[in-house]
Formats: sequence, structure tokens, C-alpha cells
Amino acid sequence: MDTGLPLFPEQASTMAGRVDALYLFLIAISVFFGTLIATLVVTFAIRFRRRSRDERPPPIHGSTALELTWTLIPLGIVMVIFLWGAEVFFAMARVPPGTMNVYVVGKRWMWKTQHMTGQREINELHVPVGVPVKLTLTSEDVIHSFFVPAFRIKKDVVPGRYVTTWFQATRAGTYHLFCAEYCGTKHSGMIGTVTVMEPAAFQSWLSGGATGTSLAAAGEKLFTDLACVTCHRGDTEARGPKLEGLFGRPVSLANGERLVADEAYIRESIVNPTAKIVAGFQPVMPAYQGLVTEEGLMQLVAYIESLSGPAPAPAGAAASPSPGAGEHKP
Amino acid sequence: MSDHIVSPHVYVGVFLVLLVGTGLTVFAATVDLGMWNTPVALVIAVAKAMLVVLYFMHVKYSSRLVGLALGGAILWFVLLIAGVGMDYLSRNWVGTPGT
Amino acid sequence: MTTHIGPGETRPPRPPAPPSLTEPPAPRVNYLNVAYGVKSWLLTTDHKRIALLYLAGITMMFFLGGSFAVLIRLELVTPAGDLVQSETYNKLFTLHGIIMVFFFLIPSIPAFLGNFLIPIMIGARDLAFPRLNLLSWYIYMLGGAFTIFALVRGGVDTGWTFYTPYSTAYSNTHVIAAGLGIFITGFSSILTGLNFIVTIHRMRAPGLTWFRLPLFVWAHYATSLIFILGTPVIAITLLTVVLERALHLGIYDPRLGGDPILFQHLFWFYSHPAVYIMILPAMGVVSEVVACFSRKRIFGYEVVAMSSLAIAVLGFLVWGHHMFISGQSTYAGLVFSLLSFLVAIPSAIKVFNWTATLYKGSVSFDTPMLYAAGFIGLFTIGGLTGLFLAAVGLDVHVTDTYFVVAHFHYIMVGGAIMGYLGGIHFWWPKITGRLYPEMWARVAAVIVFAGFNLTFFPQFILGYLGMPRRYHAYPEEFQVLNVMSSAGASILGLGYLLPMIYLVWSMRYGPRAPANPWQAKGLEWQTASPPITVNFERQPVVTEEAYEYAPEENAKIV
Amino acid sequence: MSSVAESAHGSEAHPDLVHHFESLPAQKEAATFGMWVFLVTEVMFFGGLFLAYTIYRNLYFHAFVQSSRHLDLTLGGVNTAVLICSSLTMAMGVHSAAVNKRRATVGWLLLTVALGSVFLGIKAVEYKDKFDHHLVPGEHFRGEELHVVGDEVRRAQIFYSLYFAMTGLHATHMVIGIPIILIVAWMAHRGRFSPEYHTPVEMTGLYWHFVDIVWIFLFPLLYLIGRHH
Repeated sequence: MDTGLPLFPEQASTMAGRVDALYLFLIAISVFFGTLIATLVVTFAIRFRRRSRDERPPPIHGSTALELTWTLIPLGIVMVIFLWGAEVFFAMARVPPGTMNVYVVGKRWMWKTQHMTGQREINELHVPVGVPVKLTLTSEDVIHSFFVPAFRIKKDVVPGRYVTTWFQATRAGTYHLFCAEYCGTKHSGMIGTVTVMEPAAFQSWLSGGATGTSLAAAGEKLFTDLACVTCHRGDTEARGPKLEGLFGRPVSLANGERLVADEAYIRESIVNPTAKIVAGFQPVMPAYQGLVTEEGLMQLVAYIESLSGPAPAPAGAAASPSPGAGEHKP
Repeated sequence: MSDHIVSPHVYVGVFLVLLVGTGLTVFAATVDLGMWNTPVALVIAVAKAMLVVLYFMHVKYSSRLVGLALGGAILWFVLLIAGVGMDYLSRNWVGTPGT
Repeated sequence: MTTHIGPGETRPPRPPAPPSLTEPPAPRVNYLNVAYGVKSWLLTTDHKRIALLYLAGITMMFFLGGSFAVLIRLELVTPAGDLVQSETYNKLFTLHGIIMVFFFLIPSIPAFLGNFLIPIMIGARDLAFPRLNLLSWYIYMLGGAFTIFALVRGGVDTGWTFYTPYSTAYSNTHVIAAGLGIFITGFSSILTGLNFIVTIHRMRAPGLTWFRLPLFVWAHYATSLIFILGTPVIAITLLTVVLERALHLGIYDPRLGGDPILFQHLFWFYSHPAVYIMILPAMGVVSEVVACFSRKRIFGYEVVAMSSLAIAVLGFLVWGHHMFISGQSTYAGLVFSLLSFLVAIPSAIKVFNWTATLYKGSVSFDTPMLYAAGFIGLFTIGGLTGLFLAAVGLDVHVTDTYFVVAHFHYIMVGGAIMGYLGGIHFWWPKITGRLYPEMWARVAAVIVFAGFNLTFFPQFILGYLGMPRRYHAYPEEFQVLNVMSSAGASILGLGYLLPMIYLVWSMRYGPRAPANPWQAKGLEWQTASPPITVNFERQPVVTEEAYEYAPEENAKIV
Repeated sequence: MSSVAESAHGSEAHPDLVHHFESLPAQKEAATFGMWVFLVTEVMFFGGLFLAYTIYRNLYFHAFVQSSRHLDLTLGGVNTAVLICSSLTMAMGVHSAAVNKRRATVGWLLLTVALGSVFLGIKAVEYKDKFDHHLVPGEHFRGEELHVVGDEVRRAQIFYSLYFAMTGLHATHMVIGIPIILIVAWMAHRGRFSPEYHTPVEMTGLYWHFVDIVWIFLFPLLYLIGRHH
């Protein structure tokens, strides 16, 4: 047993320092106000203690000036905290360009991770130091939550949809991976490790072991097995939209809406094809929900992504409708 | 005060308007008004509900407190819809799935 | 049953005087000795007797929920899950949460102290709807029976939050019985809130204007607003969960395209304001106690009264801060974060005003004041750590960890239960007509305060280190802090047992209490201890401001 | 704190005045306000389902259109008219009580019960139709009759889940209301009410009108989506 009294978690990502700075600021605020209130209560209690049984101090009416003071000063302070918290939050939500992509499936009670290069892990994730890693996550059953305390990231993993988070590790080492959303009997057993490696070590980890096929290649095989190509042929007579060059680009829908083809859109279009019909096509595609596992879906997504070239612009950069506040700092 | 006696003629009048309103809402639904079908249906429903509230439920003749309760109920219902609607409307605005 | 008062009669007919065994002079007729027998209690419509019925139910639930907490803390002494099975552990924290939240904290102060005091404080003979009040208690007990049924049949393991799709499609436990239990109990809250609102609006004594009301009444008015506006939403939410489980309706089912996050919106639309249901009445108690034990009108009375309403209203706009990482949109998270910071302001205002009340007061540290001071300290810590959780970027790291557990226990246990205990001690002489042993009570208050901090402060650190909540087993490096927490819990448990013993003892052996043992202001101290069934011999008329401990003409304007 | 010595009410206190109220009007005011506060909670109770409806209707509009079209417009429309009629008869019942027409009060209230029962009967016919056509959510749900396939069938289940939850909750309110009206009618028959005291009739009326209002919204929202296509 570790007999030390830990007070502070390890910092192992670019986000950790930013979160901790806000944390320390808030501790300072809390210590200040906590001490202030405690001191005042104790001082008043002693200084104005009851000296005789029937003592009746003269009443003091409220003071508008004082009320305004202790309304506006806290208001100013909390607005600062709000803006600071919002800035950090946006940095977490906005995925920087040039990420290494990893797909994660939560399932009671394990984490299954897949690398683009085809490596698959259970309750483990190996990543290189200094490279931003984007995680696309989903769940096969209930809500889980992907939590790496040393990176200060956490994201609920919701069945039926994709969510995204990212991190950039700064120190090699092995860190806890927890499920943070209660998911049933073995919730506390749904834990694992994230191993951060020096780039060279990571390269040798990648090349070691039975690599087999890349994620996109696995997706391509699935694509063929499911006979998707019958309709998604890519010619003008095809019954389904052309998939080459689709990922990360705008799509016009039959109902007049426009959106950017990201992972979530492609997943939805496989499991619930009629949800968003591409303009000019008929809702004729059968639904594949229940026919393809979440891992298989991720392979298909990776395959379709690969059809848009080797290094597609991340969806975050292409689709972002708002100006670039809260830029990521490496 | 709710002791106010409303003439039965008023009740019958309100009743007839309600029936006409029902017919109108069915008719409006069969006409293609584009995006306006739903708002029209809701406006008619709100008008009908207001008639019931004001006359059948005597709010027109009741204390302000009753009006306050009614207003509070409507406001809180709107808060619920608006707060949750805000989430669904702004999903994925940041640009990656799940943001 | 209602008592009709004829001409010239100012109180109900005197029953045959019961033989007194303890003291020679036969006690006056009061609400306690006016009738005897089980029937006279179970069919009573007297708000004071119903309050005591609630006290019985609430106390039972508190010790039941507390015994689960004991087992949880025992399990967490070691990192391995070695005391109970995972299934059992999950049921323990679920039932601890359900019972403490829905069957103890929410009814505690309103249904017991509020029920007892509100009619007396406003100079009324009873609540507006006495039979409805009794019905509320039966509904509460029925809801409790459903929950206990779920417990004895094997329990429920969804967490008190009932998150879908786990609760609707995956849990193999008694979700339906537990959900119905909370659904039913919700109607008890609704009817109590309804009764309070109508009573406060319609039944104030002549001269008792809104801004002469005790702050306890203001707090309960605000609480009642949450009862009636929020509780129906949790009722329909849990009903849909039950229907989804029992009849396969698919409102939250992701396999049908349903959105589990919609459930979270509906759940927290009630369950966040529910936190204010717990804390607002405790704030009301603290206002009364601070005024009485500094013998001064609460500084900024109007501001404190309005801040209660502000908390109740703003409290309804912040529910999304429980969902920052849930998959809710980033922008919605920002809006909810901003609004959450706004709700911190009226709470801060209250703390500053209580502190200012002590200034140039006549401060005496009797037991209720010890609890009130403890409340101010612990609520301050709880409130300040709430800022950590409202700051979106920081919440990502600390949400669903022990940081959250520590934070809400500081509010609910450090805040609400300290207020509850302070209130019980403050009004105990009024309720029972007996004084409690002051020395023991002070010792217990100090033990509760120390035990509480030792239990929950280490959990802030645990949470920031990253220990997730609801973990049956945990990595070894978290053990030291967990052992500290468990040690604190045993002290806290002792602190809670002590009042249970000496308060029961005082009911029989305590010295008889005068009508106004604290020399306090307020209508409840103008009537006998314990009061008669219709509360006052004569209809009181109020001619002065709230908490007028000294004549107004001496007042100083700061 | 000063006080006056007068006791609550004089010797001619009304037998329906309970001990803790000053006067009958005060008691009636409290009852009316209390009933309205209760209706506030009812708004929020139904509000949760209306919220779910709003969200899913916007997410899955096409499936909602297809599902709505299968609902029987004639039966729904007739039921709306029946319920509006019952609101009129209820209003007339309250009116009769206020002007001390005992037999008329009983008559209007019984007519209200009859209309309410007709509504529930028609609702039962509609429900049976949904069972017969496999439109009850669950594993036996079939989409053929709605002309939806694939994933749309699942979305249609969400519509029908909401349909049954909302109309079921509404019908439950009517099932609770009918015996209450019968009790009030019995009290009226026994001569319990007077122009000064007929609060139970008024309160029952408020409840019944509220149930009517819920249906006024349910009808267009459930039955009239995309009927023009």
C-alpha cells in the first residue's frame, strides 16, 4: 500500500496545466472568502458576546451600499471564473488539426480501442508523446464515461451516437483510465491504462505484434462483404451517393439542409439511412442497425474517411461555424 | 371574485366558438401552408384554451392571484422547452460529433 | 376532523384530565394531550400532530439511509471490494441516495418544522387544507412502503439518478417499485407545497404583511414554489421510465433513435432545484436562529427574503450544469455555466447578511446557534466548491468524481442537516414543552461538525486526484484519504446518535419549557409550549416588524 | 405583539365553514387558489411529455407524419367535439349550483359523466385498432401500415410511445374525474350545496376543464401532422 498522502494528480497533457491553473485560482478565492467569513463570525461572536441576560442591542437596518458591494464584487469574480472556465472548455471541445485518430467503444465492462493502423486493444491505449490524439467514442450498451485524470479529460460515451474528445500527452508514463459514468455491476472494474510512449518507442510498439490490416482496410473488407458497393458505385447511375471525397465536405440534403460529412453523419447514414437523405437520392437503403457492430461501424467510417485522401482536414476545422476563439496551445 | 354569475348564453357562445375552432384546425391541417401548418394549429389551440380558461374556468372574473398561478405555469413550461430546445438546436455547432 | 368553535369558546372542550405521573399540577390541555390513542394520531388533521407523524417517518428513513452509508464507508476502507459484492455495493449507494434525497432531505424541514411552525408563525389555526395535509403524510408513507418493498425484494442498483438506458433496459433490479415509490412520494411534496402556498397567501394574521413575515416563512414559500413547479416533472420522468421498462414504450431508447440525454434534462430539471428544496428551508432556520441568538433583526431583511425567491427562480435555469460532459451541446453548456454562476450570488448575499447580523449584536452560543454557525461555515465551503463545478472547463475533470460527492454533501449534510438539527433544537421546547440537556447538545454539535469535516473534506482531494464516484473498488493510492473519510464517518454517526438519545430522554425527563425560553420574537413564542390545538387562545394581531428585539426608534442606519 | 379578543366567527357560522377560516368567501378563495396551484403542477406534469414530443417531432418529422396519418381523424375529431360538449355541460352544472338549481345541477353533472364516458369509449375503440394493426410499441410493432420501412419503423415507435403515454395520461385523468363528478352529483342530489357554498362543484369543474384543454392541444399535435400531403 502507498502510505503517502497524495494531494495533486499527475500532469500529463497539454490541458492539465490549464485546468490546474483555474483550480488553483479557485482555491485561492475559496480560501480568501472562507477565511473572511470564518474570521468575521468568530470575531463578532467574541467581540459582541452576550454580557447580560436581558441585553437588547439597538437594531441596525440594512445598508444598500453594503448589499450592492457584496452583490457586485462576487458577481465580478464569478464572471471572471466563468470566462476562464469557458475558455478552457472550448479548448477541450475544439480538436486541433493534424490529430492521430483512435476509435473507442465502451461496452460493459471494458474499453475497446482501435488505431487507424489496425492495432486493437482492450482496456489499454498506447499513444505517442507530443501528438494530439482525437478519440471518437461510442457505447454498445449504456452510458459510460472516458476519464483520464492525468490528462484532465472526461467525456460521456453515449450509445447510439458518436462523441469526440482529444488530448495531447506531454509525459511518457502509464496513467489511469476510468469509467466515470455508473454503468452497472462491474462499473469500478471498467478501468484500464493509457500508456504514453516516446515517439520512437511508439513506432516500435506499432510495428511489433500482429498488425494485420489497417482500420480502413478492415472497413473496406466489410464494405465489400455487405455489398455496399452495389449501390455506392460512384457513377452517375448509382442508387447511392458517391463516397469518394465525401468525408469532411459539405453535403446537401433532400430537405434543403446542408451539413458537413463527419463521423457521426456517416455512422447515422449506415444505421439510420433515412434520417438524412442526400439531395437527388431516394430513401431506399436498408438500415444496418444491429447488423454491424459498433467496431465494424468504426471500420466503415475509417474506410470512407480514407476515400477522401490520406490526410483529410479534420471535421472540426472544416465545419467550425464560429471564429477561432480559444486556440489550442501546444 | 369567482362568485360572479356568468350567463349561460356566454357559455353557449364560447362552446360554439370552440366547435368552430375545432373545425377550423382540422381544415387548416388539410391545406398546405408550408412551414406555417404547425404554428397555425398551435395558435388555434392556444385561442381555444384561452377561451376555456377565461370563461369556463372563470379566470376573467377571478382574483389576480389565479392569473399569477396561470402565468407562472405557462412561463415554467416555456422555460422547460426553451432550456432543452437550446441544447438540441446547438448540437455540433463546434464542429465535431458530440460537441 | 375540524373543530367548530362556538360563541364564547376560545378553545376545544377540555377532555377528562389525564392522571399525571410526573408532576403534581395537571398539565394544561395542549395539542399533545388533547387526545390519546393511535386513532387520535393517525386520523388527526392538526398540523402539529401531522408534523410529528412526519418526524417519525423521516427519522426512520434517516437512520435507514444512514446505515447504508455506514456500510459504504466500511467497504471503502480497503481498495479491494472485499466486504460486499459489487451488486450489493451498487444497491447500497443507490438506496442511500434514494432514501436520503427523497425520503429524508426533501421532506425533513418542510414537512416537519414547516408543517409545525408555518401556521403558528403567521397566526393561523391550521394550514389551509388540513385533511390534504394528512393525506400528504399517508402518501409519503405509501411511497416509502414501495421503496422499502423494492429494498426487501432485493433492492435497486441504478443510482438515485436512474440514468437511461441502464435503468430502462439493462438493470435487473426492482426499478419499477423504487420508481413508483418516488413517483408517489412526489405527490406528497406537491400537496405540501400547495398547502403552504395557499396558507401563506390567504391565512396571515391581521397586520402580518409580506415584509413582516419571518424569513423561515419566506424560505418555505420559495421552497413550495419549487415543490409545485419541479416535482411534477420528476414524477412524469420516472413514470416514463417505469412505462419504458414495463410496457416497452420507447422514449429514451437509443435503439429506436431515442435520446438518453433527454432523460437527463428532465431528471435534472427537477433534481437540481431539489437541492434548493433541501437548502432553502435550512437557510430559513438559520435566519431565525441567527436573529434570536444575536437578538437583532436580520441585516438586510428584505434582501434576504428576496434572495430566497431569487434562488428558487434562478435554480430552475441551471440544470444543465449536471450535463457538461454528457453529450449536451457545448454552447448549451456555456449558457448553463453562466446561469449557474448567477445563482451563486443570492446564496453569497445570504451568508454576508447573516454575518453582518452578528455585528453589534448580543451573541449567545446556545446549541441552535452552534448549528447555525456550523451551517454558515460548511455552506460557504459547499457553495465555493460549487464554483469549481460551475466552471465548465474545470468541471470536466471533477464531475462524476468524489469532488462532486464532497461538494453536495457539504450542501446537503453540512448545510441542510445542520439546519435541520439546529431547527429541531431551537423549537424543541415549543414542540414538546420540554428543555433538552444543553451540555450534551453542545457536545453533539461539536462532534457532528468535526466528524463531518473529517468525512467529507478528504473527498475533495480524492475527487481532484481522479477517484470516480460509485466505485466499489479503487486503486491503492486513494486508500489513505478513504480511511480518513471512513474514520470521520464513524465520528459523524456518533454525533447523530447522541441527539437521538438525549432528545428522546428529554421528552420525558427534561425540565418543562416556558412559552419563550430563548426570549425570541415571532408569533410561535407568544403561545404556550406546547401550543393548544388551535394554536392561539385568541386571534393574534401583528403590530410590529419581524424580529423587533428592540424598539425601532433606537434603530441605526449603517 | 398585541391582540384582539374576538373569537373567529359568530354564532351564525355556516356549517360548511371549517374552524380555521374566518369566513366562507375566504375559504372559497383559498380553495380556488389551491385548485389553481394544483393545475400548475398538472401543466408541468404533462409538460414533460410535451417536451419529449417537441424534441422528437423536430428530429424525426417524417416518421411522425407517417404515424400521425394512421390515426383516425374522424374519431379524433368527434372525440374533440364530445369533450368540448362535456366542458359546456360541466360549466352549466357549476352555473346551476351557483343559482341554486339542484335538479339541473345533478342533470348537467350526469350529462358530463355520460359525455366523458363516450370519449373514453371512442378512445378504447382507437386503442383496439392500434393493437389490431401492430402499432403498439414493443417487439410486435409493424411499420407496413404506416408505409415506413427500415429505421423509420423505429422512429414511428417513438411516435406511438408518445401517443400512448400522452393520450393514456389524459384518459387516466378522465377516469379519475368521472367518479369525482359522480360523488359531487350525489352531494348535489342530497342538497349539500347552496349559492354560498358549492365549492366542490366549482373545483371539479376546474379540473374537468383542464383535462379538456390538454386534449385541445393533443388533438392537433397528434392527429393533424402533415395531413395536407
